[in-house]
Amino acid sequence: MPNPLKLPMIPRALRNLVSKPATRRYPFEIRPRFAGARGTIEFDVETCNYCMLCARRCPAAAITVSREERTWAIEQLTCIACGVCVDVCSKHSLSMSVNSRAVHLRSEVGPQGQRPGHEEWHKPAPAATDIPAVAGVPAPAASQGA
Amino acid sequence: MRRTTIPFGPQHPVLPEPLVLDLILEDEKVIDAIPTIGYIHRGLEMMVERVEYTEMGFVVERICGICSFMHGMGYCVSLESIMNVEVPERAGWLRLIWAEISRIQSHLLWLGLGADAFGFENLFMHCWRMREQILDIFEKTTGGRIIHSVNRIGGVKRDISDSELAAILVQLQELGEAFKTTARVFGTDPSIAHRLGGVGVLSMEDARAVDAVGPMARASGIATDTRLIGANFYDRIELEPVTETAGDCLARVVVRLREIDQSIDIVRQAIEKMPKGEGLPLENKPRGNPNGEVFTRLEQPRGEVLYYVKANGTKNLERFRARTPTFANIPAMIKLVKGCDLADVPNIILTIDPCISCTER
Amino acid sequence: MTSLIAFLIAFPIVVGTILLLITRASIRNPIVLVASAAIAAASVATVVTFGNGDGVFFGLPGGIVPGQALLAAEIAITALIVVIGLMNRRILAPIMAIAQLAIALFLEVTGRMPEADPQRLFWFDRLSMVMILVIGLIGTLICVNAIGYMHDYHRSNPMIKGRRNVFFSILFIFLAGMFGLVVSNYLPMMLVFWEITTVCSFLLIGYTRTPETIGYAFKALNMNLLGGLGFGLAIALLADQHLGLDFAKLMAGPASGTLLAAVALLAFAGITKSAQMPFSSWLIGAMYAPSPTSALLHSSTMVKAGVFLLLRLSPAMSGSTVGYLVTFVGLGTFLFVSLVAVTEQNTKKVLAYSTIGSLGLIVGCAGIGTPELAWVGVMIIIFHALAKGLLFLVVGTIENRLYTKDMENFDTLLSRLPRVSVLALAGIAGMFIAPFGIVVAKWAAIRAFLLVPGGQGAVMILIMAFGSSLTLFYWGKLLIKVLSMRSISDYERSIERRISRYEWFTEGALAVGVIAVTASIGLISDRVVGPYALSAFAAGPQTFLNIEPAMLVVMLAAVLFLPLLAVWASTRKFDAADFYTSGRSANASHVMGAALGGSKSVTLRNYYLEGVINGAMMFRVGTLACGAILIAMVTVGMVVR
Amino acid sequence: MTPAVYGVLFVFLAPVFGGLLAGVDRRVSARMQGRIGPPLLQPFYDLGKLLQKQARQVNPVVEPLLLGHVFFMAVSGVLLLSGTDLIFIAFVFALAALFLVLAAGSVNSPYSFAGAERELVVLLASEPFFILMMAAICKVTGASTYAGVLASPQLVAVQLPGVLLAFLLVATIKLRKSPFDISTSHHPHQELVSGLTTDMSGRMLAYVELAHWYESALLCAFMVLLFNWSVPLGLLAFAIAYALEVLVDNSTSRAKWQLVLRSTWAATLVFSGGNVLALFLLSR
Repeated sequence: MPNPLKLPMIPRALRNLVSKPATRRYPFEIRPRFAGARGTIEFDVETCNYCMLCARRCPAAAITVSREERTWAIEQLTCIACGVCVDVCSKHSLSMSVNSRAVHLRSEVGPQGQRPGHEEWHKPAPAATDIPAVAGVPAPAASQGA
Repeated sequence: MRRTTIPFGPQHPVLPEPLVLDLILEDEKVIDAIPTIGYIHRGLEMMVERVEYTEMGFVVERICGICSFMHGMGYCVSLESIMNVEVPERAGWLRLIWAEISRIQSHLLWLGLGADAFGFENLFMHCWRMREQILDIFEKTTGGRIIHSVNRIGGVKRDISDSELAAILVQLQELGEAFKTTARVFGTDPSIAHRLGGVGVLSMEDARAVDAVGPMARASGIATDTRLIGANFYDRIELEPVTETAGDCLARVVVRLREIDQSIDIVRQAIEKMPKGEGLPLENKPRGNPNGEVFTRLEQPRGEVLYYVKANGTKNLERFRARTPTFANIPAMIKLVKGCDLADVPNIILTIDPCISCTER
Repeated sequence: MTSLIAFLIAFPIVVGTILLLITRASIRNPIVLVASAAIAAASVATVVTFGNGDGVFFGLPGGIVPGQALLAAEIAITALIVVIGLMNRRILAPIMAIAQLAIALFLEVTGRMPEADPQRLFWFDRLSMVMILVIGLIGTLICVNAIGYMHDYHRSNPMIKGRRNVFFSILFIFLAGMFGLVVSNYLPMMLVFWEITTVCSFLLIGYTRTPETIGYAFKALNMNLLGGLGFGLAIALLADQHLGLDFAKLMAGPASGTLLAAVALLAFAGITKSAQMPFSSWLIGAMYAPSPTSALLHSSTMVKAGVFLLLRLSPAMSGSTVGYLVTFVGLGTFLFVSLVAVTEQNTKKVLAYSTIGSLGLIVGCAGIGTPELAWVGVMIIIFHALAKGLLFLVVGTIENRLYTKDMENFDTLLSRLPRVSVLALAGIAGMFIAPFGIVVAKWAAIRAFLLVPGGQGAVMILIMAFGSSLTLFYWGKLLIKVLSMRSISDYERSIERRISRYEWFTEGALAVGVIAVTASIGLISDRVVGPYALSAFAAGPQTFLNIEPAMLVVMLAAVLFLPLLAVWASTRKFDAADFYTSGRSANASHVMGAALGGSKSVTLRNYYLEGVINGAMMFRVGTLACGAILIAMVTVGMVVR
Repeated sequence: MTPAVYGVLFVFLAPVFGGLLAGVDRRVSARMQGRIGPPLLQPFYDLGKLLQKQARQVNPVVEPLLLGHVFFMAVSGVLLLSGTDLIFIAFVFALAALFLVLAAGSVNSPYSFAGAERELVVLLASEPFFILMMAAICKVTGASTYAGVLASPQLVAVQLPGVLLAFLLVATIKLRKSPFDISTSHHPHQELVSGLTTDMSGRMLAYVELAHWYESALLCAFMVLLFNWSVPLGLLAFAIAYALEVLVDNSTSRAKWQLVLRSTWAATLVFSGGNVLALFLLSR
């Protein structure tokens, strides 16, 4: 049985008392994210060609793409930030920011039950000649849920 | 005669995990403990039917928030051996380094939780403070603090520059030195000796009989360590399993304390032995779809993990199974909980380092 | 007044004899009711007639001296014991009874027995007055309660042969014995009444006639006859040395020499009767008898006779080694039985240990022999009689409703038997909660022990500190069980309606008594107990209650207000929440999800400090320690002579 | 001022004192753990928030019993300062603590019940000491009231070093500090969840907190009894003792109930018992 009066934590506690605390005053003082930290997915609608590869490879099924309606949408709260979509995008429309995704409140659920964190882009249809032929890509409906 | 029934879990604050136990008490002596699992089943293994094998690794990583790197690694190693993909040497060493840093992180987290369970808040703070710095290393090198997503079938996604590796090693060694004062508290504090010493003693014979794994077995004097089989570059590391003989809760703490030092040393050896330079290959991409089946064993911080993968030549695997170390250690835990005090229950449960979420996937 | 006393002694015997012949409940019950009322009225009348005087002495009308009658009674008692003993193949009790008779006969035949002073046969002072009230009011309430209790008892225990005529008969004779005991001034007469109570308690304990209870009955008989033998020896010693047998004269002041030896022997008798260690086991065994028996033995009769005798001896023991040793027997018993009680699960046994502990306190107070401690002793007698009488009756009622004596099965009593719970709360609170009398008395005892010089004083205070805390622990456990709540079914709700009105009335009266007497503690101290203590020790005027009685009343009101608030609250709607079960399902009937599926009722068991306190060992240690002190006490008394 | 005025002042000032003490405690504890810690007035904010919350109860008797707990804690202080006998205070103090046990026990749920039982165990552990301490103080000073002890020329602590030592140990129980915080804990990572407050929320929890503030103030008043030469001296002694408690709280783990009972009894018996015995033997 060790000596009951010899508490090894006491000097440590006393030293802490006079030294600088290790914590931050969080909402007022925020440590910047490291370079290369994996945060939210950012999307450039201009370069996207709606190939749907990102949606098909996403393990969390967070990305929905509609070729007919020319929309690209992501559920930021479903996204697991693995970065696969960024890797597979041949047009480099997708990138990953270092910022972590925002906190969402229950009150942000929209009147139609839209989920918070739902982000959607829509590109107006250009003239028919602008659409490059993307042969071999299956119809949008069939590609869902890959 | 009437006895007290305590519903211990699934949502008990002393447990980091949804373990379910019915404790039957007299005074505070545990007469019987009735366990059950299945509370948190998430169906991750079933997801192989939907997620293609190339992305399944990211799902597998999410089996656990603490050994996430090792789960991803185990999956990739399994697929690599089915598809006969050779991992580039630097990638293999990087995996080993990350794996050992994971071990340090896991042990620190566990030590903190253990301290919290026996009511030593200050010690908990100290362990977790050091763990934060390890998580910073992960964030710098992999981009994520908990979920890293750097493992790919055939290698790793990111490189760590040689200068940064050297800096990490220095940082780890400094942390290791600083942690010695905290470690001494675990070893010498009389109030901790009162709570852990002689509590939940698992003899070597019992440990063998219930097939304990990892630190649980090593604290009972069994020199078992899956790293000794030498896969994943461990054959190039000098490694002596950390063992203790007392078999009580305190021994299990001490094993993990010593393994932190051991892991720092393994990281040092790896950095010395790995090929240096910029732009070395990190990934050999597999071709086609896998076909065949394989078992993979790894030594996670909690003990031996077992993966079974069966592929049938399609994009989706036919079967994926993971047997986590917690599952292997639950019989030992139940054995120890019977006959102990209620106040010992959290300590005994925690010293197997339970991850029920991994167990129930 | 003489006639009232004569009535109190003779009337219960007559009633008892009549009841013995009546086997029909429809005739017996009214007789019991009327007789009880008459006895209660007579005891109150006695006290009212007594007025404010100090001690008064009187004899029988016409100056009759009961010499031969006493001997006849003693022979009758001995014959009864011998017959019953031989019928049950027990030899020890008859031997002791015959030995005692032999002493009396020897004194009588050799002409050494001093004659009684015809004008000083009876002694009535404030202590007798307290005892008369305790016996006359609480004792009769217990008799009335027994009407309801015994009815249910025989219904739920059909194997036991009903002999209720005998039961009620003995109850009344017991009361007569007690009345005679507390007013006797001539020691041989007191001894006869003493033996009457011994035999009555023997018959009551053995009422069910199972091998188990017969064993306990003989244990009680043997131990009490041993005490009676001590009593007899004391008389012989006094007679032999021509000191006279006038109790009041002998106990007027500090004793020495032969008188002290006699006091030691009488104290020995008192210690056996008040079930102090090493003689505690007889009272524990008595717990197997029907509950009114326990109530009677514990609250108003039997054990109170023992402490009554010791309080009478108190002035004589004052300052002597014998007195200190008696104190340590009492306080040692208090400490050890409290340790045992902590580990006991049978509610009636907990109550029994608590009784022995409280009596230990009284014995401890009596041994020192100061007015302050005599005050404490009498106060405890009053409050203990009320609270413990109530508790035994309530436990009896609960036992007949829930078919259990196990404390653990009393949980959620407040939901299941709400009104009975309130009565139980009053009794439990009376035993250990702050403004109630026993705690006030304990506090006064500590104050008085502070004045005891030397190391003894320190030990006494240590015992008080630890003993009181142990008391808090075991009563607290019972309180938790009684106060807990859950939703109950309609069937469970109907159980309480089947309690007889006899039980409601008697238990309600006692509960009111507990509160009323606590509220009037200042009055009781000033008018009765204080003057008694001063006159017994011929001490100068002083105050005993070192606290504003008004403040106690305010505190009492607060303590009472809270249960009332709780009862009121329980009728209101409230924002109900399920209790915490670590995320399992739970409902208001206290059923929760079980680990392996399904559900189970919440079962909870109090702590019995296993591994820290070993009850059986504590009982043995206490018996040995107190036994050693007792032997030392008697030896010192004899040797100093 | 008359003693009665002190009593009334206690009712209003003790919560302020106790709350501030808790605030300082949390701040200092945080610094000892290397954290910044909450604002000084956080306990008061917490109390306010608890009082605003919806009060959900398992059964209707919890609230009256908890009110009794607060009431008798306050009454103990009032009686103490207004000149009631010290030994009697020890009994009232125990009564106040008992109400908390009953409130938790009445819930009849596994965790509250176990917490209540453990609280009974620590009551059993601490109560002998308080009776003994009060008796010893009365013996030393010959006085029986607070004012009387303060007027005594004897410095009680010098005569009762053993009692002072045991007080430091037993105060750990009453202040709910590690290693003796077995029946409840300020953060619920213990085997009993939150011990006897597990099933209390909102207003109920506010009562418990408030009663604890009274209790802290009462312990401070006890310390003044031991350092009876002047009130500032007593306050200083309490501040030092409290600082020690906080330091030990942050340097030990929670003990098991058996150890709490054994060590407290042993300390009471050896230190205070020995002290009292010496006192009696020497005062002959």
